[in-house]
Amino acid sequence: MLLNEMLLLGAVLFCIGVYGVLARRNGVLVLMSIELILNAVNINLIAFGAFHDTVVGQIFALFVITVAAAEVGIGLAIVLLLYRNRRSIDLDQVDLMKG
Amino acid sequence: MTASGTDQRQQLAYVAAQAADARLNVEIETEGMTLNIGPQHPATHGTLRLVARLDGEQVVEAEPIMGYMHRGYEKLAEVRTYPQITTLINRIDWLGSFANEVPFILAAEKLMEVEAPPRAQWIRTALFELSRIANITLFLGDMAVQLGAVTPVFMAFRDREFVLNQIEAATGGRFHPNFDRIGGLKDDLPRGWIEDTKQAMEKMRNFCDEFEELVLGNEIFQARCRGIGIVPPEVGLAYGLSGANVRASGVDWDLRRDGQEALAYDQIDWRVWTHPDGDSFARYWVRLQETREATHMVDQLLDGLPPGPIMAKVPRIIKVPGGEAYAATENPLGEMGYYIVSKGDLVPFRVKIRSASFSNMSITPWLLKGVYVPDIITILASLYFILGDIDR
Amino acid sequence: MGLVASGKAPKPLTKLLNLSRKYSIWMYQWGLACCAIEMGAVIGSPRYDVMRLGVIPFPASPRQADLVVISGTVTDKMVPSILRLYEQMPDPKYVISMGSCANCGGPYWDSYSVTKGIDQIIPVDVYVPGCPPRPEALLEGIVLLQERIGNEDPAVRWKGGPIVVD
Amino acid sequence: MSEFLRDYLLVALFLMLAGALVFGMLGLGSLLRPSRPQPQKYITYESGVDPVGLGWSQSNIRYYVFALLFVMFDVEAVFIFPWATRLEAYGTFGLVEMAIFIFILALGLVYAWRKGVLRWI
Amino acid sequence: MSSTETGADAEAGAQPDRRREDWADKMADALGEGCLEHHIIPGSDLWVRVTRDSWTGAATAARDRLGCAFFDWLSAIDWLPSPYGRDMDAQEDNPEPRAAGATEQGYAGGETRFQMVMRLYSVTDHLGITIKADLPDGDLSIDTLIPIFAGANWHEREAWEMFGIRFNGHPDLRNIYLPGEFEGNPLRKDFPLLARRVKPWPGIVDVELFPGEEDS
Amino acid sequence: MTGATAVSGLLAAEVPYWASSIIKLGVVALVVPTAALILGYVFLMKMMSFMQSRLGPMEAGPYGTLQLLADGLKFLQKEDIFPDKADRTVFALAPLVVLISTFLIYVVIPAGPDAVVAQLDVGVFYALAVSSLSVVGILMAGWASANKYALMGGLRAAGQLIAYELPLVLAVMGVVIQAGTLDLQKIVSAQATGEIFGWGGIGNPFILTQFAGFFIFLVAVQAELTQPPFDMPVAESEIVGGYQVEYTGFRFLFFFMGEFGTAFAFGALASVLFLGGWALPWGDLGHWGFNIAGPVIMLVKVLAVSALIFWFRFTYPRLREDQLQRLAWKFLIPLSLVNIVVTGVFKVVL
Amino acid sequence: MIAEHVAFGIIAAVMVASALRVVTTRDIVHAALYLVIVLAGVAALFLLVGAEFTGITQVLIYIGAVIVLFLFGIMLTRSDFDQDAETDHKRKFPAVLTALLLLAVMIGALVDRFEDIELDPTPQTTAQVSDELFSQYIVPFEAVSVLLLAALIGAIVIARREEGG
Repeated sequence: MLLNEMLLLGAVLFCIGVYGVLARRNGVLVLMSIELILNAVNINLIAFGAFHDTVVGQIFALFVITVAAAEVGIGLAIVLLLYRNRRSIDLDQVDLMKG
Repeated sequence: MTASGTDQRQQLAYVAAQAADARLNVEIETEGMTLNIGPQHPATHGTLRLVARLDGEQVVEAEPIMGYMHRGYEKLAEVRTYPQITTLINRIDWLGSFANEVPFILAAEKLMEVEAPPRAQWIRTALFELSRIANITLFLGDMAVQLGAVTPVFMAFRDREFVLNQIEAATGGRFHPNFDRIGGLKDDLPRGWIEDTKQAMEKMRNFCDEFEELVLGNEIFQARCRGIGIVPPEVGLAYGLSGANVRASGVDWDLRRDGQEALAYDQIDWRVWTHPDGDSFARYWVRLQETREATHMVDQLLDGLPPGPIMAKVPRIIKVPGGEAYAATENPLGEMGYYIVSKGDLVPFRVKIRSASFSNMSITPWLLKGVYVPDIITILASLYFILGDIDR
Repeated sequence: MGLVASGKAPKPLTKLLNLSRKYSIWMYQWGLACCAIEMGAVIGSPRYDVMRLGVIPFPASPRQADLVVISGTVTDKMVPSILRLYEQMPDPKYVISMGSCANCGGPYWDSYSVTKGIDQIIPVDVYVPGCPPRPEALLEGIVLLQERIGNEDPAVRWKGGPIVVD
Repeated sequence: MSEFLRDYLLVALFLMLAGALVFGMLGLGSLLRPSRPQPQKYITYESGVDPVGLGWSQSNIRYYVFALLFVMFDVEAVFIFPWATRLEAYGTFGLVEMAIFIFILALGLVYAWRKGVLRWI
Repeated sequence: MSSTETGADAEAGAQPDRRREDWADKMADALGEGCLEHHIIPGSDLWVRVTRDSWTGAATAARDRLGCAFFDWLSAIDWLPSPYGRDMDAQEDNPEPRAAGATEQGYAGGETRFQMVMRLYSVTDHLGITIKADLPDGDLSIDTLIPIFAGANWHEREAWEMFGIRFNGHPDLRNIYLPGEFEGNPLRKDFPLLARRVKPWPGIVDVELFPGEEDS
Repeated sequence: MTGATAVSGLLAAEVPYWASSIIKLGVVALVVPTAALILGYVFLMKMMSFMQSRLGPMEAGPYGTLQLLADGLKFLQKEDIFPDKADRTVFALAPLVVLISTFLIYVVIPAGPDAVVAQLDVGVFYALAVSSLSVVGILMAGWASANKYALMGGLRAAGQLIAYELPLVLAVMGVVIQAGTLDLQKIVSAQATGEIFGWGGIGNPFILTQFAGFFIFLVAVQAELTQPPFDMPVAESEIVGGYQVEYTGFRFLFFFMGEFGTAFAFGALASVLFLGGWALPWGDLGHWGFNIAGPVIMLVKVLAVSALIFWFRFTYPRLREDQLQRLAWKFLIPLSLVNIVVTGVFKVVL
Repeated sequence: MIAEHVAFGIIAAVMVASALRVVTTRDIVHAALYLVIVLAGVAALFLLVGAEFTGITQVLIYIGAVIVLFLFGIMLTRSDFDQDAETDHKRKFPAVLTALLLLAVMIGALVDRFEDIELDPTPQTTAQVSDELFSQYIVPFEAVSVLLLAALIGAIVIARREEGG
């Protein structure tokens, strides 16, 4: 397939992810949207890796996957903590700054 | 009451009304989860229902709901003659049927002031112990199957047949002998029975050895049972726990040894097993030892069987003189007693049945507080109840 | 949809279907009282071994069961649950009523809390008499049930229609 | 199409095969099976009584902690796999690198252990 | 009503009987006015009747002074003669009370229709005691024993269901066996068994011969 | 032309891709249910019965061999019930996900030099990855049933599957280090041609050098299959079958097929990784005959491994949730990490 | 090459559709399951361009582990089977606008940049990945272990406080 196709698909997924982050107020769903964004990035990495015929793309993708896993782990832990404390995972209601 | 003759619609209306009651009596609405275990659930030996409020997998509160097997024995006993009652009370603890008859007959004998001849007492005791073996064997297998090991229960069923054969050979009833009579027994033992029974006892001893190794010796079984469901002796007694359940808590009390009923226990050599731990493992252990002990007792009883009649002189139509009497024996499940109030009629005026499982189970709300769901099963299984014995 | 339900299934097919149901009866254990132990013996004791006949006593949930053996005393308090769990079994389903209590109330015929016969609530295919019936009696009941399954018309059974005894 | 992609096309075909099996069998079954609605047939099974209080308790955080541990170690395993295939080529250098890697992650396990997270409270 | 015993048993049983008397004295001592009457059948049992107000006191005393740590059971007795003529030799089916007021109580006496019975046991002395208390006809209620013996909970629920006796202070007095809307208290003597009212019991029609007994 | 050469010619001939694909699809479509049937019959029905001194099914077919076929046909006739509260789509798709996971494992399992669906460079890695898919299916089933037992079972199952996925993955690592490849075919040949400290009499079945790995693998497989002593998620005496509780008819059977199909697949994986797979240490690995003999050899080995798995199943009581987590995290995983390092050291030093 | 293009088309279409469902569906569990489809699609794309190892890793880590984490998270934060929290934001419209603008910019930047460059689907083997990782990227590799450790400890600390409180 064309490099362009891949990159465009990545862009579309990225934008969908951005929409999700902005529009959703459920913490878990926001994290899912972030996963979409990271996967869009991965697609680009792999596409460029294949384009340049190097495995560096894969290596970076692996690192991104690792980071994503860590991010989800911590993120969900925070969401769970919010839930325990507030009985809600609605991010709009969480104004930690306001106290 | 579903009297015969009501039409279909009435039936359905009736069922609908009953369904309303099947709902939880106590409305609990917290954020915890309420879980119904039973009335139809593999862990409840039939029809106990356990309503457990859970926090995660931890039990906040558990309450048994009974009565799914309530048949109204005490009321029915008031409209049946004494010999008819023994037919009925066989079915209270259906695993050790013969053992149910004995305390009732003993109570009635107390009131009538008759005593069975020695031979009858010895045979009674032997059959009593046989029903104990038949009963507890199944517990030994069942507890294993509740903990997930499928094979032992099959072995229990297999070897239990040897005992049932002997009970059947002597009494004619595989399950519900109805063999005990006021003043003695229905029949003498058949020829060759003693030798066969001794062979069966040999097999049961093998069975006990096998289980000691296969189940008690299993690391996973120990891990699942040790320290689970600990009953302190004083709490157990306050809740009315009896039998192996308190002996596993270190209470050295056995009605066979300590009771004053007319049975042959004081004339043979045996010991009472206790265990200091009071946990599920101890209960299993004590029961296993008692089963083995019972096989030795049966051997001794059969060796020392005195000759003589098996029936004392009693009138053909039994009218029990007025009075009150309570007789209790150490049944497989614990203390079982009958409090008979007689007014000199063919039927008892009032029969209070003290069944072991009812009291044994009354500790469950206390015991289950704070345990984890898998341990519910262990504790229920190790307390060993029989629904008929709870609900009567 | 529902070739068999419409009754248009060819004869050899219904024969085959009957055979499969006949030899694969997953039995939902409903032990209520004394009879439950004899049912347990039928399942568990090598002397009786109901699995020989193709009766598999595995399912713990009614959703996977074909046969329910109501074994023992049915009380008025229990009846709603029995009705519900019976209905929760998927069709085609069969019922064996085991023991006098389930058949008609048995020794508790005059009790205030015992239902006199489970057939007032759910349709029963085979009655096994006895108090409790010996394991052999239950085995015979199962063989009778298998005979009936082998000869029945699925179209009728699919509708859950009344059971015709001939 | 390259040999490589052909192999994975087979994987995709197998995926569809499983789907075909499921839908085929269920389709076949729909010809045979009855459908007989009964009033209580579709009620959730709960040992024969009405299901009460559908609430599921949220305090089962330990499931989550274990899942988290799993994710971390799964990621670790992913890095070990390529290393394992090429260890012979890397020799002692690779061994030391991986030993450090495993050691650092094992620290996490030890930490969790010491903190009592593995106790399933 | 006294039990006659054969020689050997009498000697063996004498020791427990002395203890029973001792127990009866202790109970009388602990409860004072509250202890009404006691009755001992040698070699069999000890009955003590207390007033309704001393019911919990009696349980405490038995537990603390007599060492009866084992709660055996608790129930009630309805002393009303059965109004339905259910004696097995009676053929009539008579819904009227046969002899109103002719209630005769058992051991240790009694005055009213309903009587509470409780049995406690000492696992060290291997002796039991049966404690009774009368309930006035108008007010079927008595204090709960749960604070003293936790195991009384279910027994009291059973008594509530079967006799309609209210236990003051019981946290959870619900039916234990019967469905919630069940009407009546089955163990009261005036509760009819409907199945029997449809077809009366035929009475004794067959007598079984005991072994060795000749048919005369 | 003799028969043998005809067969060899047939096998050696370049079969068109589409034709070989169809053959492979057909074979596996038959193998998975058949594998489930064989394991179900031999072990679940007969071995269990014999261990309990019973006979097991005897009526359907000779010695009850057709019992499971009868079961299958019967389940086809069972009503398909969706509980009112269930999430219909997810409820319907959950068995599919589990079955997909089972099917995909079979893709890489070799049964002969050419008797393999796809020889992937990342073979083992792939097999482990797709086997972890079933967790999602189980969680779907548990959640969609809207039943407390099911949800509890689903969560427990997922918790257990992931806990034992790790030992499974890590146990394989030792083999990978020794063979130096992820490709299952190469692992087979590495065992057939390998040497144990210079002695190549029986090749080097990794069970000998990787005994700890084999042990961990088997225990983990047992847990992955949610079999006793690790059957807490489906504990009948407790949560009535767990996530399967609301499933009827064929949908339930899919779970059953998934379980036994996966058992067979894991048995096959174990025999490939540790017992030398389809090969025999003496013999030309490239010989076409292995395409015929290989499956038979595999079957024997798989049955042997399964016998071990099922033997445990019928003997042990089940572990409690905390106990099995403890076993995984405090024993198996540290042990397998140590195993990796030790194997690595040996590999580098020797 | 045609087949690959067709495959790409199908996969891309399914992925975009599923991704849209992820961010629009009201049922969180459904969202997670749609996410599974997107992730599987990504894995398929990786395989399609020959990134075998990363593709399988995607399946193992994302579908086998991260999704499980998500599902646990969802099930532990939902109190009821049939009650769904309001998931959509009031400011839906600005979000759409932002996303569309972003998309427009990206498409504008990309659309004619790499015209007709065909990607080479020659598989890159695990060994190649490994060699690169253990030579060029050894420091990041070790850093990963520290990152994972940090994440682990962080999550445990959070969870611990949970247990205490």
